[in-house]
Amino acid sequence: MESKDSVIAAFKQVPIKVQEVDFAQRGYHLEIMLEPGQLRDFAQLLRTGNFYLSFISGLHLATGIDVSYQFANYAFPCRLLAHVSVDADNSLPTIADIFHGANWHERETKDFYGVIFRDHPNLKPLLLAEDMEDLKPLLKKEPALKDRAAITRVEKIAEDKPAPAVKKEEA
Amino acid sequence: MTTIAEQGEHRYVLNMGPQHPSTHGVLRVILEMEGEYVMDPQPVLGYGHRMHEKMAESRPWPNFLPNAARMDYLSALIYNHGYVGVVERLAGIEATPRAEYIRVITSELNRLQSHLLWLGVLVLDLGAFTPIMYTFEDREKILDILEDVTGSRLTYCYMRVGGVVRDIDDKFVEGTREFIKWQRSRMPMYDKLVTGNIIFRKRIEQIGEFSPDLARRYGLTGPVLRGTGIPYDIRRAEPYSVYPEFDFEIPTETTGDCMAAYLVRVREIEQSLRILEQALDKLPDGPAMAKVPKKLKLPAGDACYAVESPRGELVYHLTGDGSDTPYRMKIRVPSFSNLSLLPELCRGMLLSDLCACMGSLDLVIPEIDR
Amino acid sequence: MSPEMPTGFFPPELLRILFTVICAIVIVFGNAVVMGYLERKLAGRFQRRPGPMEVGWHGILQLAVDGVKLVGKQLMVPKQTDKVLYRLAPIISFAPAIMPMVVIPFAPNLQGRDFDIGLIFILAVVAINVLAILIAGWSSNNKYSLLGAMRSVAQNVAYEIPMLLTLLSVILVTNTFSLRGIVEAQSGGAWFIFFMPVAFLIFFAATLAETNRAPFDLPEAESELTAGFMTEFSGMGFSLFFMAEYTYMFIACSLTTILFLGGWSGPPLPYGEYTSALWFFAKVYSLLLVMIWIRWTFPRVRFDQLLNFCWKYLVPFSLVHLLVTAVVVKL
Amino acid sequence: MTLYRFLAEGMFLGFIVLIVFGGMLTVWSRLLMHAVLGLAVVFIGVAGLFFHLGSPFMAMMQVLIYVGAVCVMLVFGIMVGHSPTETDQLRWSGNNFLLASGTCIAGFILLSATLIRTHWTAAAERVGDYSMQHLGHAFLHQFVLAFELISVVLLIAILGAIIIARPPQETDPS
Repeated sequence: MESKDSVIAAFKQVPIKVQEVDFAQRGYHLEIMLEPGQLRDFAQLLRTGNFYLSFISGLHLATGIDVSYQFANYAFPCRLLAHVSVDADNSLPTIADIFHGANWHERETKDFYGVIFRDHPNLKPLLLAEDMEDLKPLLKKEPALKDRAAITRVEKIAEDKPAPAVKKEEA
Repeated sequence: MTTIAEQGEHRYVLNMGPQHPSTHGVLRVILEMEGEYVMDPQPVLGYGHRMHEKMAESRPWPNFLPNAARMDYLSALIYNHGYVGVVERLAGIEATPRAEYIRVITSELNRLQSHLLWLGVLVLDLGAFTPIMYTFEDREKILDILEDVTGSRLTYCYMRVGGVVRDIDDKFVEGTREFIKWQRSRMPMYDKLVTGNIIFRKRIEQIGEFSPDLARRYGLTGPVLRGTGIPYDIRRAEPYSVYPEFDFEIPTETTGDCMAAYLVRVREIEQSLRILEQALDKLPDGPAMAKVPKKLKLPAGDACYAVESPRGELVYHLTGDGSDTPYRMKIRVPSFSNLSLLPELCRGMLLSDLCACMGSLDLVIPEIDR
Repeated sequence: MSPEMPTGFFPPELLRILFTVICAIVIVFGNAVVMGYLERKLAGRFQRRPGPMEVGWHGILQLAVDGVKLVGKQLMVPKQTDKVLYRLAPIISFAPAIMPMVVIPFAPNLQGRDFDIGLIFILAVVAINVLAILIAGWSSNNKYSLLGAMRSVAQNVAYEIPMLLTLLSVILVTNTFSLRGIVEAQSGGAWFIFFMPVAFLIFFAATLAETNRAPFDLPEAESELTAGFMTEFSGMGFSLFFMAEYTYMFIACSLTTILFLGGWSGPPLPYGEYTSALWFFAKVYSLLLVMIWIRWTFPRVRFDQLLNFCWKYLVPFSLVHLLVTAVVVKL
Repeated sequence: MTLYRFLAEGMFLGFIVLIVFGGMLTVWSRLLMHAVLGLAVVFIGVAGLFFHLGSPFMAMMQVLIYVGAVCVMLVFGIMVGHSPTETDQLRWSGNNFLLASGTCIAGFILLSATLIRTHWTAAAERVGDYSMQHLGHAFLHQFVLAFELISVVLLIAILGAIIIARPPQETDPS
């Protein structure tokens, strides 16, 4: 993959839901909504496309835990953020065998959210102590939980596709 | 000597850290050794874990400003920069041009002092005591300059959303210009004393070599990555602040060993000096603080802000929900990914080389633990 | 011990022995104090800082204060150590360090005893130090200590060879093991350093390694092994090792002075029988200065590099040197 | 008896005690490390005896070779393989017992026989001549067997160290 457009094209083929966002406002170029089943294929695609894993993080929503994967590319500016909702049993397939750096990021996410990464080689606590496995500090309490709509820029998404140019003036 | 039956008779475990001179803080590495060869190094993190991300979620966003300085104490201003950057990006605020220049100037000074400290510490890891004193002498000058304007020497809390807390004065500009001259005059000495030292070269050349692909698998960023020949620097790749207005190079080396990372950092010192020079020349007049609503609420939505810390790519990912408290704040720290490479990189190495490798990765442990 | 039998109840020979022992101890402690101060002060100078300045004039009493602190410190014996050996190790290291002082000729008339195999005596006594380091490393029951001790022995065994070979070159010329004889062979400024500078360099490098000084300070490499074989030692145990190290440095430099720099010889002084010791000390401390200088300038070499340097460069060179010397002497 | 003589005799006795003590340590110690260090004590005691008997060269060689080389090699070998708290089982049974006691008794008888049969004569006063010519001559003519034996002892010491450190280990790339 040589440019952002070819990345989008590659995703469209899979198909993966990809949306181009304004970098000046969001700090990344592509936002992606993934199904858990697509995760490994997605990672594999990025691996062949010479992306690197920037981070993995979680997001506790009323509907459950979302895990976000951010990738970027050394060769051209293309930072992408992928959201995956965890499976019903609070688990996701690991990508630690595709991006070895994911090993620690997944362990961290397990520490903070309790998300199980299936087939992870070594899912022991990383940052927390061994006996704090049940702490899951970043899970929010019931009243603080919000759903996805509450943390999404509603008005932006409506205008996103038709006219990205308009958005700049608003900012 | 304790032997581990299942790993073969003559392997033993050496516990390096959490208190060890060359783990640079409270990092513990469990080394499975065979004689002096490290067969399996496993870092153990979390001794300095403070859960900054939870702190960010549990209080209004301005209260996180001091925290930003306490993750990586060597590049506190760059962490400042990233944090105010992400809030500005999410809230749609723009800092004044002068403030952006001041941010860049202070950030680069911060980067310089971090690189200087690293230079001394790396050589100290290799057993030479003197260069760290010389680099500290230079570093003191930076700290003095920064102290005058920010009020602190290590954990700065200088930048605010919309600008910086205090405008710089002529004394600062003069001091910085003087420092640039001084630092340039010092570099030939380091060249002779460190780079040209035969023992030093033999200790770090062809040690800890890795390929661009390995870097990609582990998400390496920063000087270590540039040592493999990839000119990836957030300041160029995803320009932020006023960096596009400066003319500077991204030093790269091709060998990917510790020496390459060393050379890249040393040349980066010169590039930072160049940026400083240009920024001081172009410094615009005007207020150092934009008009920002007093009670700023974070709008719903998320934003990333990536900056180039001395150790690599630092990303703040902030999710707001319309209140003044972040819903989620993720901080991607460069050393975390850089260190995760260690088990693969240092397998089968001599203990001394492991120290050299960890020195060249330039680890700051509180940043990894957060 | 001595063939002649004095008749009196309290023979002068005994007095001489007592006096020699006292002098040896004074020299050992005096050297440790001077070196401790010199090292810290010079390190300070090399690093563009003043060094110790607080206690006494220019920190001159710093060492005394440190000594009091170290002596007053609780003797820590970690739980899992081999208690007896752990306590013995510093003593075994320190005690033999005093003995060579007896045979070192400081001046024509300042020598405890002119031993006709003085050189071998020194080498034999100093060899015990390796055993002490091994015991210290092993008895501490600490893996860093053990690694340091093992490095130490590998290094000492390796560097003993070029050291002895270059030493033999000198012996071939002087034809005696007596230290006084070696010095006298160089009288009139015919120092061996002028005839065999290569041997001098090899010998000096080997002594650096033998005394575990930077850049060959691998047994106590603090950035890798925290403090090597000394990791578990504190208080008096540590200070004995510390003093032993400085004494061995002194001995090494004395040997270098005797073998290559003409010992006490120098421009004549009044009462030269005794005062020419000044020349001796001047030479020894210049060499020690070089050692300090090297330590504060160079990084540490890696272990395989250290051994490679010895086996691939020093040993062959010293062998060739020995051969050449033998040929020259025979011709 | 003068004080001087008295001291000399005292030192002689001291060295004897040292040797016996070291020997007992060597034989009875359960820790291999202690045993080797006991051996070192024996060597130093023997060196002292040599010294006392007016043969400083032998004494120095004893210290240089046996303490400085053989013992160090043995200790080195032990350190590679054993932990400080690890003790060896005493095995006073079977072939080991028979072999050991046989060897000891045979050695004792042989030495005693030699001792009894020898006519002891006081050695002539010898002025130490340690010039290279003399030493070379002595080593390669008069004492060539002893010289070769020392090399064999050193070889055995090295082999012993290797055997003790049985697992073929690349501890140091030396």
